[in-house]
Amino acid sequence: MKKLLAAFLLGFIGYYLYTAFAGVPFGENKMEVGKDYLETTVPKTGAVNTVTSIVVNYRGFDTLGEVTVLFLAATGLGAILFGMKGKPEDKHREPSSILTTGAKALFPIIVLLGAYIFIHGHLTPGGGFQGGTIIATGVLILILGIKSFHANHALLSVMESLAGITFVVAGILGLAFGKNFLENILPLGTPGQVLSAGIIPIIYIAVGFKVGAELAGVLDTLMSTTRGEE
Amino acid sequence: MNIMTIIGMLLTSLGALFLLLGAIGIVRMPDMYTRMQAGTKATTLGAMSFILGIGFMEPAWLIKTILIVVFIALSNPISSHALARAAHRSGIFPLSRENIDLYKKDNQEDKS
Amino acid sequence: MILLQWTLTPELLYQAGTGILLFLLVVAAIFSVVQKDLLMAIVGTSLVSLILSVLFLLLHAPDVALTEAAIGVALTTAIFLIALRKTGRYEE
Amino acid sequence: MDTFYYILGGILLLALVIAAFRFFQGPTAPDRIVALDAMSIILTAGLAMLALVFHRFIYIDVALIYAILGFMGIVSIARWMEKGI
Repeated sequence: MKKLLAAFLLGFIGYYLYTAFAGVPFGENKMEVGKDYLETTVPKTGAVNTVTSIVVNYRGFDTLGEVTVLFLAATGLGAILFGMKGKPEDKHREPSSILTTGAKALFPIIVLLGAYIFIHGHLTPGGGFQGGTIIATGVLILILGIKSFHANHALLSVMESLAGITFVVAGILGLAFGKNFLENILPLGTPGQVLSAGIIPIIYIAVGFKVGAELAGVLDTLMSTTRGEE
Repeated sequence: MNIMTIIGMLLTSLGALFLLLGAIGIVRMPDMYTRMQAGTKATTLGAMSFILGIGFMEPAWLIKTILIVVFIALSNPISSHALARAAHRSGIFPLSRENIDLYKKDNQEDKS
Repeated sequence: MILLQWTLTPELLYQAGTGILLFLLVVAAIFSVVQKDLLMAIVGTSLVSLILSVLFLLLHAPDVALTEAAIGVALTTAIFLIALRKTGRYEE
Repeated sequence: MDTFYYILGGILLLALVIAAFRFFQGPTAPDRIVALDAMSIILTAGLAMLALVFHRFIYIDVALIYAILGFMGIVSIARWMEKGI
């Protein structure tokens, strides 16, 4: 009876959502703001990928806030789990030699792929967050595949701090040249080239390194809590 | 329609056929290890052939599709191997009449 | 008479394929919610993100599809699995 | 040419649905994971085909990411099952 009532309620809500959204013309070029962005993005910012130019150029301050939120989450997790070890009876099985060899062979390829994604952020889909996540996945395969692997936390925090400083300095330089915070100060170049779109590649490289270092640190901290003393 | 397009259509058709056969094998086989046989080898060959065929149909994409094929050939066997080993270690044994399971002996020596 | 006009047009085939993918998505989500074995629930969420990425690409949103592929395939699965190791496999 | 694309897409969808049967039915955990592995490979091929159908070169990046990251989920689940994580 209860399940029947829930199904009935879901059908009711679904029907009214359908009738509400059936008349909305999705995907048509009728919205004024979207049309304006699509027309003026390439001459104004020099980036071919409109999504990237909106995320980094028009709303760059928002991206800085997102990176800060991720940094706070990683720091809080490290503070809670600091020094926590697994129980000694948690025996760990070693990975097979095929997995170890595969992890060592695939790690450089995955890191190269992540670097490709965030360097070409203004040309192809993707950007700093996606590239950083792919680099963290590369660290994950090392953790899974190599016996008693531990990431170098000092190196990770230095990388993360340098990337964050680069982002903020790129914003302050806009103020120093008499413009707004995070406004473009570099020449735009030809749209479609790698070295174009002004400040976007620099910010995306910084975001990529920062996100990759943070997520790798999170994974290593979490993984060290399930491993017993060896 | 030139020769590259025809080669591409043949390769994609072959790939789709192998993907379909692999999927049928997953449902029809009696045992987990034989299912894995169908579900990893046939689908790996199918996907490699399919994506190479797409590269032949659009010759400007050929380098990137060959890159995808190389990645599939590198990464897919590792996951199949890890899965088979994990299944054996979590206590699932093959259905066989003669009871030949050499990996079991290896595993017991490994444990001690 | 209306039924006779339903020949196999490209739009109809496109919508049928999208409908099959959407149906699989909903079934996988329900599977991962009602499952008592929590490992299987994690596998179900992995399948959900797999199908969702293809649907985003069908809607011409390659940025979102790439994000879903990069995050949903490996990282969330690994983090859920670490949490599952610290708790228990079966739900009471 | 369009007819050829529709036939290919139909075969891929059929394979996906057949593999999904084993995923929802499979008696033990590794059966379902084998089905998930097969479905991820089929969907990688499907993503590459969508890039061909839409004639956009940049869409094939998504298939590239799937080809190299798709196995990581399977490896982590397998390492969990043999008490590796």
